[in-house]
Amino acid sequence: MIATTLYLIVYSISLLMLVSLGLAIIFGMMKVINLAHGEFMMLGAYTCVLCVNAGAPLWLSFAAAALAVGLFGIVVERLIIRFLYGRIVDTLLATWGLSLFLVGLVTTVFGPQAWSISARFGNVSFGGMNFSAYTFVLIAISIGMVVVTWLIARFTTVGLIVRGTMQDATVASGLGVNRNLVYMGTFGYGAALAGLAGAVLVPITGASPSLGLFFVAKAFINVIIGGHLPLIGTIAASSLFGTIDGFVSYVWSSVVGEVSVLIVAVILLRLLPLGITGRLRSGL
Amino acid sequence: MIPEFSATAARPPKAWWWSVIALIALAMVMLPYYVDIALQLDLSIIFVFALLALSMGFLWGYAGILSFGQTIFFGLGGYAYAVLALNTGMTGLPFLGALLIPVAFSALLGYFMIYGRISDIYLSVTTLVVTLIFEKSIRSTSGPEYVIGSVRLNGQNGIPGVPGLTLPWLDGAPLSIEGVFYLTAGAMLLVYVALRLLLTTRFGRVIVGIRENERRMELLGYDTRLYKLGAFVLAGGIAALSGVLYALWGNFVAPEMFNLNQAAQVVIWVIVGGRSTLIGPIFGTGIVQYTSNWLGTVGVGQVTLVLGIVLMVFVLVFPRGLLPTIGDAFGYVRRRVAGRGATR
Amino acid sequence: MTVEPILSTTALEKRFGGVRAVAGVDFSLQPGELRCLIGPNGAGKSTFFKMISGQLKPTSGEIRIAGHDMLNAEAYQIARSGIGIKNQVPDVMNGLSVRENLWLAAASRHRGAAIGRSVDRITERLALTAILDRLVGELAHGQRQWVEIGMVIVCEPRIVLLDEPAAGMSDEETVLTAELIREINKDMTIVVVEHDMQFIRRIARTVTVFHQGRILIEDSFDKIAADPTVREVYLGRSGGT
Amino acid sequence: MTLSRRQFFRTASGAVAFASSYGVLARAGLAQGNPIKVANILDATGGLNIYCLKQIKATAMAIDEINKAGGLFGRPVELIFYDSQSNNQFNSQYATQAFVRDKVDVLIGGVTSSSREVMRPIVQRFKGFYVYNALYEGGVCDRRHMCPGLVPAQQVAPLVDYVVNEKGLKKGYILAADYNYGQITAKWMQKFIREKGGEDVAVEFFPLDVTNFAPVISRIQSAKPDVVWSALVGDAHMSFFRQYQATVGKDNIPLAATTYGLGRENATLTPEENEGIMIATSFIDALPTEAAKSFVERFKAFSGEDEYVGEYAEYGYRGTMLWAEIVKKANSVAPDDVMAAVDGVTFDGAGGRYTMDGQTNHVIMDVHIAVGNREGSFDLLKSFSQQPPADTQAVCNLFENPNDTKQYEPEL
Repeated sequence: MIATTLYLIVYSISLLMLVSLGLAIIFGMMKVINLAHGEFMMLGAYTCVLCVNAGAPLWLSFAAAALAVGLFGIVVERLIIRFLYGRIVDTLLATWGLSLFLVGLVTTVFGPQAWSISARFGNVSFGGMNFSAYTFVLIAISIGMVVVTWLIARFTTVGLIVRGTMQDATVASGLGVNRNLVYMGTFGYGAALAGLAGAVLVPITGASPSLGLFFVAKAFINVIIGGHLPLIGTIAASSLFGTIDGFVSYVWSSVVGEVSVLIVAVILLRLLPLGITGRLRSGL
Repeated sequence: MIPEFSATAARPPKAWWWSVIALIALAMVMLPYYVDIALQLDLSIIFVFALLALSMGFLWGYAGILSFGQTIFFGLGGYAYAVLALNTGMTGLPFLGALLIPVAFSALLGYFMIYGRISDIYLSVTTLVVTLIFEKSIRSTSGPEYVIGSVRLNGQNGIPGVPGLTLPWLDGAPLSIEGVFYLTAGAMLLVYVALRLLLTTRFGRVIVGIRENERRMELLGYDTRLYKLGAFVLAGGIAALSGVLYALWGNFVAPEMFNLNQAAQVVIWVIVGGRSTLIGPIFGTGIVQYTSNWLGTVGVGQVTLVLGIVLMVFVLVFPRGLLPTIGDAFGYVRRRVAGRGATR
Repeated sequence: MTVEPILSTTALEKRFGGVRAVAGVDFSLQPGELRCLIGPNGAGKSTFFKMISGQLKPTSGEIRIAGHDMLNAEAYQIARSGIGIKNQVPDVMNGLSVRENLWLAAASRHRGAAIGRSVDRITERLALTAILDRLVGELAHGQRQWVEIGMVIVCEPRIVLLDEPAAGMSDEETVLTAELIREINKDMTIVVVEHDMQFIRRIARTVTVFHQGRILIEDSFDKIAADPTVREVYLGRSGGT
Repeated sequence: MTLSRRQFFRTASGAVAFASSYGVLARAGLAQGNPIKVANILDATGGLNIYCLKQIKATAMAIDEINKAGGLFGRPVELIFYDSQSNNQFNSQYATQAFVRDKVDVLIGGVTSSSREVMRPIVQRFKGFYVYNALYEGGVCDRRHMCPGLVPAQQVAPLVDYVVNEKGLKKGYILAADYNYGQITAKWMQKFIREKGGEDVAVEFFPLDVTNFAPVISRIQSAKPDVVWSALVGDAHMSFFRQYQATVGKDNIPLAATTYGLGRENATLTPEENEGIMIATSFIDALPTEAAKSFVERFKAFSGEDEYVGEYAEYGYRGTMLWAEIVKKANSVAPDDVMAAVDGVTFDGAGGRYTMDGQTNHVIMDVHIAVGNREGSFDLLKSFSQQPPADTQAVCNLFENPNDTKQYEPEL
C-alpha cells in the first residue's frame, strides 16, 4: 500500500517534470510562453514512431526525436519567435496559432488515429503488484533530463554564456556573445526536451494529434506555478502537484485528483503571484 | 488612429456615428424579411459570440486586463439559465438570474485577483485555469447524483432542451428563429452603443487612464483597484449575457462553453478584429465564424490548420488587428493625398 | 508657538534585502514651507518620496500627514489626503492627449463642469494650449515634465512632492519652472528633490541633505553650501552638478 | 471530368468530394428529375473524427451504390456533407441550414449523444427525418429519429452471458468513460453481471482526457477481479489498454469491452495489446459471411484505403441503406411517409439481418462476440441471433405514443 502510493507519486512527479521542463526553460530563460509545447511533444512522438517503424532501436528513436524537434524549434524561433521578443502576450498567441496549425497538419498527414509501437519491457512485481518496467525507464529519463540540464547550465561554458545573456543581454553582447545564437540555441534546447518527452510517452500513450492537448494545460500550470527559475521551479512544482495528483488519484479518483491540482494552483497563485521561485533572485 | 482609441475616445460620438447605428439597426429590423432563417441563425450566433468578444476586447483594449477566461462567465450564464429555466418553467426571471450569478462570481474572482494585485500575465493564466476547472468539474457530473433541483447536469453531454425565451406579449410561445435574431442583434447593438457611450463617461475615461498608467492614476487619488474590478464585473456581465443568449440560440448548454478551444476562439476573434477598438472584436468574430462555417461546408480538410495560420499571420503581420490596420492604411493614403495637395 | 507639522516621519526605514535604502529618517514639514532635499545618488531621497506617497511600504517607522497616521494607507488614500507627487521619470499617460491627462487629474478632485474649468486654468497657467491635443508620448521630455507638474497641481494638493522637476529641461524652461514653483508655493507646501544647485539657489529657503539613507544636516541654503561635510559627501563626489 | 471520383478522394481526402456523386451522375446522363437530397453532418475535423472519417466515406459509398442501381424510384440521390468540426454549435447551424437552405429530405449524422440531442429538436421543428448512426446509451423515443446502432442491453447482455457463464469469470471490475454512455452502460453491466450470478467489485469512471491509468491499475491489482470490464471511450483512454498490458496483462486478468473497436483501436494498438480483448459488436471485418467480405472489399476499393474498416463505417452504410429501404417501402421520400413505413423494414447487410423495430425506431440485429487477435483484427467466437433493443423497448412505445420525443433513461 505504502510502496504503491510512493510509486504512484514518484511516477506522477516524473511525468510532470518530463512534460514541463522544456516549457520551463523556454519560459524562464526567454520569457516566452510556448503554447505549441504540447505539439512539439506530439512531433517528437511521431518522429519516434516513424523511426521505430523504420527499424531503429527505441533509444535511438528517442535521440532522433529530440534532435528533429530541436531543429524544428530553431526554425520556429527564426521564423516566428524572434520577431516577438519582449511581447509576452504576442508570443503566446503566435505559438497558439502554431499549435492549431500543427494539429491540423499532423491530422492531415498521419490521420486522426493514434499510432503505436511494439516495445516490450515487461513488468516488475513486488508485494503482489505488477508495475510496468517502462515506467521506471520513464522515471530515469525524466530525472536524467533534469540532471543533464543542470550540469550543462552549471559547469559548461555554453551554460555560462546562456545564463549571462539571460541576465543581461547587453553586457553579454558587449563581451562578444552572439545573442541571436543564444536565443536560437535555448529555444532549440527547450524544443528538443519537448520532443524527447513526446517520444518517451509513446509506449504509454501512443502518438496522436491530440497528444499535446492532453498535456499542455498541465505543463503550463506547472511552469507558471514554478516561476521564473526553470530547474528549481520545475522540480518544486512537479513535486507538489505530482504528490497531490498521485495520492488523491489513488485514494479517491482521477477526477478529484485533477480538480484538486487546479484548485491548489489557483490558491498558490493568490499566495505567490510570481510562482514558487518568484522571490528567488538567482539560481537555475 | 481609430477614433475610438486614444485621444478622441472620450468625446461623445458625432451625428454621423448615430446615423450609421440607426441605419444598421434598421437593416437588422428589415433583414428577416429578405433572408432565409438559416442565414438568420448563422448571423445570430455571430452576434452572440460578438458579445463574448466585446467583453474580452473591452477588458483588454480599454482596461488593459487580459482575461483568457471570459468563457467562465459565458458558460456560467448559459448553465445558470438552463438550470433556472428548466426548474422554474419560467424564462424571464431565469434570464435575469442567469446574468446575476456570473456577475456575482466575476465580482468574487475579480476581487480575489485584482485586490490580491496578481500581476498581469498571471491574471491571464488564473482566468484560464479557472475556466478549465469549471470545464473539468462540469464534465464529471454525468452521474445521476448531480442534480440541481430537477435538472441533471449531465456532464459531458450537456443539458439539451433548454427552453426558449417566452414573452408575455407573444402569447407565451417561445421565441422563433426570427425572434432570437432580433434579440441577439438588439443585445449586441445595445451593448456596443452602451460601451461606446461608457467610454465618454468619467468611469470610461478613468479605466483608460488606468490602462495607460495605473500607478499615476493611483497617485492622482483614484482607487484603481475598484475601477478595475468594476470593469471586470461589467465584462463578466457582458460575457454572461452572451452565454444566456447562446443557450437561447441553440437550446443547449455543454461543458465545451468553458473549454480551452472556446477560450482560444475568443482571443482569435479579438486579435483578428483589432484589440484596441470596440468594433474590431465584432468584425473579427464575424469574419472568423463565417470562415469556419464556410470551411466546414467546402471541405478544406482540417479547419484548425487554416485558423492556426490566420492567428500566426495576424500576430506577426497585423498585430493590431484588421480594423486598426485598415484605419492606418486609410490614414496613410489620406496623409499622402493631403501632402501632395500641400506641396502643389 | 509651534504649528503642528503638515507632514512628519519618525524613524522611517526601508530595507531592500540587506540594503537599508532609508535608515531611520525623522522629518518634519511646516505648512507653507518650500523645502529642498539634496544628496548624492542612492542617498534615499526617491525612496523616501515613494514611501510618503504610498508607492513603497516602509519596513518600519511612522508617517503622519496633518496629524493622521498614514503608514498603512494605500497610495490613493494618501493622494486624497492631499499629497501630490511628480516622480523622477515622467510618469504620465503616454497614450492619451495632454487634455485627457489633465482632465483625469482634475476629475480626481472635481466633478462636472468644475473639471473643465480647472483644466482651462492650468492650461493657461502652464501655457500648454498649443500642445493640448497632442499625445503626451510624442512630446519632448521637458514638456512631459510640465504636463506632469500640471497634473499634480490641478488636483490642488496640500503638499506637492517634486522629484527632479528640472531634469532634462532647457535653461529657459528651468527658470520658468523655478518661477512656477515659487508661485504655487503661495497656496501649497512643497518639497523638491533636485541636483541642480543653481535651481535650488533660486527657490530654496530650507535645505535637507540626505546621505546614506539618513538626514545629514538641515539648514538654510547658504549654510549648507558652505558646510564642509556636505561639500565632501555631495558636492565633492558628484562634482557639483 | 478527367479526375475520377476515387482519385479525387485520395487527393482531397476531404469530405465534400462526395457531394460530387450526383454531379457525376448528372454528367453521365443518369439523372432525371429532381434529386433526393441527403444531408450528412459528421466531424471530419477535431477530436471526434476518429469515429467519423470512415463513416463519412461509407455513407458516400451507400449513396453511390444507390445511384448506380438507378437511384430511388428513378430519382438520383444527392449527398451534401457538412463538417461539424467536433463542435455542437456547428451541428445546430448545419442542421438548420440543411433543412432551410438545402431543403434536404433526410438528415444523417451526429456521432455523440450531445450532437444528436442538439439536432433532434431541429429535425422536429422542420418536420424532417433523422438517422443517427452510432452506438449510444439508448432510450431515444422519437418517430422522426431512427438509430441502427447498438444500445447497451442489446450488447451487454450477450457479452456478460459469454464472459460470466461460458468463461466463468464471475468477479468483475468495471471501468467506464465519465459521461452518459459510460454511466448507463456501467449500470447495465452491473445488472447483467449480478443476474448471471457474477459480482461487480468496483465501478470507476474516467474523464475523457485521462491518460494516466497507473492509479486504477494499482487498485485493480489490489482488488484481484476475474475480469476487467471496459466502457472506456476515445483517444486518451486507449492508453489504458497499453498500460494494462504493460502491467497486469490480459493473461492474468482478462479484459472485456463494449466500445473497443469503434474508434478502430484494434488497428492502432500493437498486436499484444489487442490480442485477447473480448468484445460484443454488430460488425467486424472478419465476419465469415459473403456479405461482410463483399462490404469490406467494396469499401476498400471505394475509399482507396487498405485498412481495417470497422463497425462505425458499417453503421454509416447500414443506416443509409435502411433509410433507402424504408423510402422504397413508403414509395415516398416525404418524412411523414417515411416515418409511417419504418416498422418491419429489413436490410440484409454486412453484419447480418437488420430489422427495424417500429416500437422504438431502433434495430433488431445479430450480436457477435469476438476476441482481438495478433493481426490487429478480431476473431469471431460466437453469434447471438436477432437481439432486440430491449432496454429502449422497455421504456418506449411509439405505437402507443406516436408524439413522444423524449430520451428516457432506463430504470434499473
